Amino acid sequence: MINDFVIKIATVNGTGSASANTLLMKSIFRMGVPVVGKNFFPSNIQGLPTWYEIRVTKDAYLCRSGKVNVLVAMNAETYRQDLAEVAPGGFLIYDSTWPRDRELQRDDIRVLGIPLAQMCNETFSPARVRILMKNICYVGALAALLEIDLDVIEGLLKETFRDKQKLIDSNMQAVRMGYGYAIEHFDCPLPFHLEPMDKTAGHIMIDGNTAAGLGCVYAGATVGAWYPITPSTSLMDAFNAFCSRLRVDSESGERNYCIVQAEDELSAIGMVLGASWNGARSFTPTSGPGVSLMAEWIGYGYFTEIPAVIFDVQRVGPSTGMPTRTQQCDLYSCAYASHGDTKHPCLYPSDPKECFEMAPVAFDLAERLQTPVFVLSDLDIGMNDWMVPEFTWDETYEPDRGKVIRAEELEDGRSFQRYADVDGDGIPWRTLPGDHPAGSYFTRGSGHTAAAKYTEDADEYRKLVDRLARKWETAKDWVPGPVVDERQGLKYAVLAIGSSDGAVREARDKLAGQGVELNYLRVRAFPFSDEVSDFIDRHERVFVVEQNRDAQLRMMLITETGVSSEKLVSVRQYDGMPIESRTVVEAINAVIDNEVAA
Amino acid sequence: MINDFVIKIATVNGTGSASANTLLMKSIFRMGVPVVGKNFFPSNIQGLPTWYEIRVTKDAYLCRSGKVNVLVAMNAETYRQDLAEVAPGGFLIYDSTWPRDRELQRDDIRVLGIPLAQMCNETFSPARVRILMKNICYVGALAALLEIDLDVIEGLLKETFRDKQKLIDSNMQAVRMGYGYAIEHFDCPLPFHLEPMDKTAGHIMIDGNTAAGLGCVYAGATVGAWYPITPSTSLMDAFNAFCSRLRVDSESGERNYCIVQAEDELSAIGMVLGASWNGARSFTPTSGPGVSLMAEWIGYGYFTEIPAVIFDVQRVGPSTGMPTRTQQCDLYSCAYASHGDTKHPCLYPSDPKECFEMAPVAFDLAERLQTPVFVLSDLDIGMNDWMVPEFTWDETYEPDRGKVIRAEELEDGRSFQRYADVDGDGIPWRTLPGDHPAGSYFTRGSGHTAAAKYTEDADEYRKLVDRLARKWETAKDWVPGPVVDERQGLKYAVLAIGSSDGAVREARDKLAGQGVELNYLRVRAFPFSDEVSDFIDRHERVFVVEQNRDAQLRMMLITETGVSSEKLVSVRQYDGMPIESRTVVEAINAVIDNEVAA
Amino acid sequence: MSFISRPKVTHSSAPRNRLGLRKRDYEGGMSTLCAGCGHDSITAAFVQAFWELDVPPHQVAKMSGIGCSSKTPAYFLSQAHGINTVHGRMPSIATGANAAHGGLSYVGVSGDGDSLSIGLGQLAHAIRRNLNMLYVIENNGVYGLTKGQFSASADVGSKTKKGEANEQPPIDPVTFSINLGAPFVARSFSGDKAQLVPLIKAGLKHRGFALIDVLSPCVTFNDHEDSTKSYNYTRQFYHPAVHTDFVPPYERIELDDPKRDALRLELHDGTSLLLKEVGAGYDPTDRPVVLKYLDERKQLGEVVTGLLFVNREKPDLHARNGTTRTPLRDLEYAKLKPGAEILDKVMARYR
Amino acid sequence: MSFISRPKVTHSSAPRNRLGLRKRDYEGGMSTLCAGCGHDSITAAFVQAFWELDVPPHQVAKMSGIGCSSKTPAYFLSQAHGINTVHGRMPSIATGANAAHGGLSYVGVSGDGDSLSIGLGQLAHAIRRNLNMLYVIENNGVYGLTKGQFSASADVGSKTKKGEANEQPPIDPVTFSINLGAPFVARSFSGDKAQLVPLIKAGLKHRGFALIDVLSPCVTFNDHEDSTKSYNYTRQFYHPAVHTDFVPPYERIELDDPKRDALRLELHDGTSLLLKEVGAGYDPTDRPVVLKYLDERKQLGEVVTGLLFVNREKPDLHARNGTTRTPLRDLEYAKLKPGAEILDKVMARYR
Ligand SMILES: Cc1ncc(C[n+]2csc(CCOP(=O)(O)OP(=O)(O)O)c2C)c(N)n1
Ligand SMILES: Cc1ncc(C[n+]2csc(CCOP(=O)(O)OP(=O)(O)O)c2C)c(N)n1
Ligand code: SF4
Ligand code: SF4
Ligand SMILES: [Mg+2]
Ligand SMILES: [Mg+2]
Repeated sequence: MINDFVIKIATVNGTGSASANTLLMKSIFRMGVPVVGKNFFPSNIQGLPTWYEIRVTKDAYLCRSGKVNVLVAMNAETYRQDLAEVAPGGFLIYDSTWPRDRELQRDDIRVLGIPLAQMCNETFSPARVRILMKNICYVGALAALLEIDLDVIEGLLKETFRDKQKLIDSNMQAVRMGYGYAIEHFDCPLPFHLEPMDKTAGHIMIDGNTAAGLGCVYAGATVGAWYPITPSTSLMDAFNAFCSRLRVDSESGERNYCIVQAEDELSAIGMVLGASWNGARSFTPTSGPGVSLMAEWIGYGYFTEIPAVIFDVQRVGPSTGMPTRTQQCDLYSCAYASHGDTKHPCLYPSDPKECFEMAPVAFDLAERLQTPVFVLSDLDIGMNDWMVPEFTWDETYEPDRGKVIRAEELEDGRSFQRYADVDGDGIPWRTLPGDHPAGSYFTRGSGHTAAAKYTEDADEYRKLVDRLARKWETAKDWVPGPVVDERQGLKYAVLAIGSSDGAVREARDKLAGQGVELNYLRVRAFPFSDEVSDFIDRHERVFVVEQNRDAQLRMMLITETGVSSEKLVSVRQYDGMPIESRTVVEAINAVIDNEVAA
Repeated sequence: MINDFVIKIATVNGTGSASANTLLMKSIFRMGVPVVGKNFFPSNIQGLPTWYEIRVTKDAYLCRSGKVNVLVAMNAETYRQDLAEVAPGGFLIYDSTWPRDRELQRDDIRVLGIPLAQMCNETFSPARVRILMKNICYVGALAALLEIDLDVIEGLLKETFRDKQKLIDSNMQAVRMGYGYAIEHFDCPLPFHLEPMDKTAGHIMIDGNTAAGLGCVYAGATVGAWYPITPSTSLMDAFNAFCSRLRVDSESGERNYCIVQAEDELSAIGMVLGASWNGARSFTPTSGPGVSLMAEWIGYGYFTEIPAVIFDVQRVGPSTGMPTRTQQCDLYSCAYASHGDTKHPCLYPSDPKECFEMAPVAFDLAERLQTPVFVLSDLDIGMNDWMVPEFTWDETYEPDRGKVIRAEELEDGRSFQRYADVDGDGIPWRTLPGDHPAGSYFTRGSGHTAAAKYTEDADEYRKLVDRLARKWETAKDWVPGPVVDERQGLKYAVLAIGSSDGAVREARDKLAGQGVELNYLRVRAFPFSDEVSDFIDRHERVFVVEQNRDAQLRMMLITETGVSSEKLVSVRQYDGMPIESRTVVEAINAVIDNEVAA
Repeated sequence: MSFISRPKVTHSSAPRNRLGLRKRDYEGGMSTLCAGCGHDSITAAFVQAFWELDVPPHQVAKMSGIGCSSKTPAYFLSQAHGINTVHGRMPSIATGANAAHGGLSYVGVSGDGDSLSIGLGQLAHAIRRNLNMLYVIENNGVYGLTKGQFSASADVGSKTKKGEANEQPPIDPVTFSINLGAPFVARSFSGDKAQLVPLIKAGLKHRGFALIDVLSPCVTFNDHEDSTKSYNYTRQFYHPAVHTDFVPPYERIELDDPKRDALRLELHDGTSLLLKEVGAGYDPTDRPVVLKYLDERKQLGEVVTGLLFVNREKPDLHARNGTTRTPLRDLEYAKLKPGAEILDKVMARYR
Repeated sequence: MSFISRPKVTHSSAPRNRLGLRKRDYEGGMSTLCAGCGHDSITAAFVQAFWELDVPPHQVAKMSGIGCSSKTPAYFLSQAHGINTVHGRMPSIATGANAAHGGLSYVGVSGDGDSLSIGLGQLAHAIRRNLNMLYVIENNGVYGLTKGQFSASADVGSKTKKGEANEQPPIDPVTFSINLGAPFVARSFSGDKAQLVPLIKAGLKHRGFALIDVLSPCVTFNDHEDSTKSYNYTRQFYHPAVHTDFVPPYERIELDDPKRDALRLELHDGTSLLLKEVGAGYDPTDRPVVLKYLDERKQLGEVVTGLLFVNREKPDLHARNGTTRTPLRDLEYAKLKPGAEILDKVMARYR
């Protein structure tokens, strides 16, 4: 129970609880104790139930635990449901300013009332501040109940408010008020509480969208085009914020970047392709509905061979689905986007650190392969703060802009055919508009020859698409390989993707505890390299863990690697909540028990 | 060589040769001799090379033969290429008004010059008529060379021009001019020539788009929305033409239909969904790029459970591709259109007759399943005239509008929940706007409960998408089953789709001639019914014949039926020309020879 | 159709309309918008207008796109079918629905993002087709639901909460739709129920496309001093050029003191519109003059409201199509199928 | 950049421009359009205008959508990069290309289908962003490439070859784009090279979005008597309100007999436009008056041509963004990467 429990805060959105919850989570993190923070918020702006869940995990797991031990019930509307969610032996804290219904009681947990509103109303004004301080006040109470270091809290407040001493003071006043009340009225600490550790050194708490936005800055992206859509919006917000600090000429005040808010996603991806055609590193963040709208353009990019980087921060589909819930449901729609024979490289980051690191990889791939490349993050990675190792930067990195012939070489007489496969890898050379008359060519989504001339000739067409297939083979060697954790001789393995990683890791530990050992491979890219099929071949049974209904990853593995479908057992959670280790453990146990029984 | 050869006419588009070529083909057909007509035209309006190929096939094959025996070279620009295409022993006819280059000769064929332009210039005026008559004139010459019945030609002209006797006369004059010249100057008939047969009785020559348009009229469709795109445009043209004759109230002159030319494909499919939501049978014809643009809406239709019928007349992709060439390349983009977990029933007609017959099937399925349904035709089926049995109509047909509760039942107090699975087949009941207050509900692409209320609840969501998966299982039983031709004990089989049927049929005959017998299954719908997987299971090796680069049908078979990928050998032609039997024969022989050798 | 839900409690004292329905029979689900959101006022105006017009609720079809504004059809007329479409594409659903059944009352609710960014093309073409519907844009200059980015109607100089200033000129739905030939174009303000309710009624009765641009402040993201769509700004620069009073034929309201310069516009269904305060000679039927006037006022920074343009002569979608009177969706199959005999005749052409 | 292809044959007698290039150096591939297609005349006007303007061909980027009209960029300036995009979405490619490199000369060619149907939204938003480009609509009232369906610019009463009459009001790209704030809007006729070439030159030189609506008859599908976009119709109702002569600064053309009522407009780059025949007091800078005038003329069935609206004060995309002068695509990585040290500082916030 020490450093291993879950706190959940039930509030109403628009009441300012988000900053209080971050303060709470960050305080624990600063005490050296690993945390997982998950925000469950509605698809509206104000007035609806919202929850924030903090898992305190001394073992540094990255997923939800599936249990709640301490619940702060600030929302009368969801009180009944919140009460029901506390695990036996847990605690529920509520605002006792208003009495709770007698019926809403449980014998197997302890309910602690704190008159948060009353205290804040007596202490603060105006109304807006009272509402905000109520949140800070429960942080103070939790500090007492869980033994959070008040100095850490104060330090964080100072960082937030900098020299606004008044704000720091009033916030600390609220913290102390909650703290004092708890100390006075309850047995502090609770059995669930904290002890300082040193397991967060060298780590940060960051969300994937911020990380990806930062990654785009480091990748040298200069043109960003987008249309707002949850949960991808904060990616461009981050890029914008970082650029306004890191990409403005200190002397002239001029911007070394250009962000265009498009009128929709069709336009956003068109802008990205236009900018890339013209030689800039360009990208767009979006989510499922945006990918659907981009389908025609994606096929255009594939066929005309224009680079593009598209971040799909996945949310629950189909259609509008649940915009504020998470899923890994666009594997198919990204990999095979657009009509006709099309396939697109996809990267699958598993956490914010990979979002950062895969940004330059995505741009390099897009420019080297001259094709649109997807980065498939999801709401869980993109919008939640994850504990990850600090990002570092390799100063020797230079963007690989791929095969571009610039003016000087053309002037020197280097010959150029836009779509000729001179190197045998399926990838032609390109030139940039405005550079040189000898570099001119005509880009078109219709049939074209190696010299970029219009054609309807059957042979020319076949040559063209066969070369594109060759390029796909090249891509297999260039995309990031899987992450493999394997011991010889095990017959079972798990294969997972993206944010399902955390649940798999904890599940493997749990299963190992039961004596069931499994090897593990996490795919990081499509097309799948041979390593992936070889890994599957080496095992009798492979559990494919993913967060969608239709087992899309499993289907892709079967069709693209030729592995036998019988070998691949699907493990899925697709209800919009980030996958828990329990889902994985139970599914694997069910199969294994069955096999043993059989 | 009698009743078994290929005539190819090389002209320039916009010169009126199309009607001459149809006259030619139809004349042969009227003589009781089966024909295959294929038009190869450019993606422009006037002045570029265009070819029309007529296969005279006593065995009534439905595909191209791959050889040209008689070539009418009316286009100086492509003369060299046309000359090269004639099979040894064949004939080339050209307009000797202008002498041909000496170099352009071949010893192994015979070249016949006819001064078409000169004769027409001397006989007709003004210029426009001369150009048109030149075409009719070569029909006359061919009539002599191939022994086409002049009375049949005259009969056809009479049908076309009805009481415009002058036109009939001048056309017949041109026919006779060509006829006379040929009789006078050449040994008529050529070794390749016609003899009347009786193999076309009970058959018609019709293109698939006309057939599908007619099918929509018979299916009771009332609202059509579209955006023009080759090669689907003539489908709506046909629906429009048939409706203006068959769907206008004879008394009031009012229309019992409404066709809306949309501003793009996103709008066209939106209109279809709007009309279907409101209870009308509604459809849209389009091609690949349109399907890509419709992706977001398709997922909406899937998730909100609104019927829709989409005809995808496939053309060569990706992107703009080759708009006037054929392919079966949208299998994936239709079946899995849209982000998130989505799947859509697809029908695969193999010829115009099935286009007609599958139209009502598609509407019935869409309304019974309450989901968008695709009909995947292609340019070859849609725009070429095919010889097929005459269409018949079962007068007992009544549209199956699916589970709709109308006003009377609601007034009688029948309870209603829009998304409740009361029948266990995954399909809920729906009501129509304007009918009754008790039927009101709110349609949304976001998460919804059985009562159609907004939800973000994990359990409610899972229940919803699990029901949709159940509906998919129901669909398996309802879609048209495969067409199977099977003898027990054969180890090889062919599995094909849509317009690849013709090539497979001829290939099977050829292979049987070599002593290689193969069973045959043609899939007619997705999802695949168990019959399909059972058929595959019964064979050692199954050749999957399709017209796209990526073996999309094969991939779908593997993922959706769980059959072993090793069993399925891919046979593909994807260069934009309709698949030939040779492609199939050679691919199968290669594998079989190999297996025998091994 | 005659299926009108009868009030269950007959002794209630709340006023009833000619159908015997109370205002609450025109209400919908609970709003989930922010407290004080302008959109909620428009919802209330809808309830009032439909109630006053004695419209049977189930004969209305409510449609919207995606956004805070687009959620509101769920908050009125719960006895009517409603449809939340995808973002920006409601006009195409409206077109198809209209084609299937010309006899319902179609009301579309959209936002400035939904209609002027992603949805601009569809809006323009719905106008061009002159769909018979009322289309209301709840205009706040921002994307409320995605947290306050500028929309295409944000005025130059507006600032977001984060402090970024908009430098792109706004698209004005009023002049935009007049340009495209919309036959009924009005503007109002969510806070001005007295003006808004009659405009909604007039728009509902108008046969053809009626567009009302309603300024509707977003209290969360666009109601601070720097915003030109805030309550304060709107109130200050609010310039009602024309007031309308809708007059149903069976209950002709005689104004107590009819103004001399009042102008009565006859509508298609025999009802009429009364324009007030046209003193300055404002004639909403004279297009060139209207265009000039609106452009001049705009350059002066004024927000002209009221019924700004009317053209009664435009045929709607069905009039142009010559569609039969029975809703297409209700035509019996017997009326639709040509039958086997006709098919045989059709075949003749292809033999 | 200075890479200009030098003419290979120096003894040719064809006239050369200041770069030493002949007109044929500005030509492109063979047209595959129908003989007599209006679009081909516009292609010729492009060649003439670029040649006269002494533009290095490779410093131009040609863009189009899909359609007969959209094929034409392949028929001029073969020494420039060109891009056929997807149908109706060229403006977004133009926006991205412009963002990546503000220094090229962007010329977009589109059709009425490409721009006013599927592409209306993108066109509107490119106007709103005031992209620095010349955008030419080759307007024939039909979808030529798909065989003659009506486009959104078909006039009421036009008939197709098949005899169907259009009953929907046309969208007029001129008033549409003025309404959306386009700073340079003109109309011409493919057959009037004398007017068209100077307009193209002026549009190219204008800093910001320049739109020219060029009536360009489709001889195959829309040049019969019933069509309002036919040569005959156009010639008959052709009403050139304003003529422009483009005057580059280094070669100021003095008119032999300068008219008294000529109006000279100063452009951004120091060059100027000379408006002729403004006798009737036509001032293309006075928006409200322009809007009224155009609407009146339209109601009279007249096709007003010439430079119809100009506003020189609008900042373009890059001016609003404050982009650095070096094209973004040419910025060295050293200028773009913050480096490891900065990253460490950034990390501090997340510790
Ligand atoms: C295809 C697609 N792109 C983006 C979004 C995200 N999105 C939801 S609402 C909205 C903007 C809504 O703005 P507006 O119409 O003005 O409504 P408001 O919330 O301001 O009332 C956006 C961009 C979406 N739902 N679908
Ligand atoms: C997404 C998509 N839909 C439809 C088409 C088919 N299409 C090609 S060109 C065209 C219309 C062209 O009309 P316009 O722009 O006026 O050009 P014109 O041929 O008249 O010059 C259409 C509908 C397409 N290429 N892509
Ligand atoms: S965010 Fe703005 S528009 Fe949305 S509900 Fe809140 S106040 Fe209304
Ligand atoms: S069809 Fe019309 S627009 Fe197209 S090339 Fe021919 S004349 Fe020109
Ligand atoms: Mg808004
Ligand atoms: Mg056109």
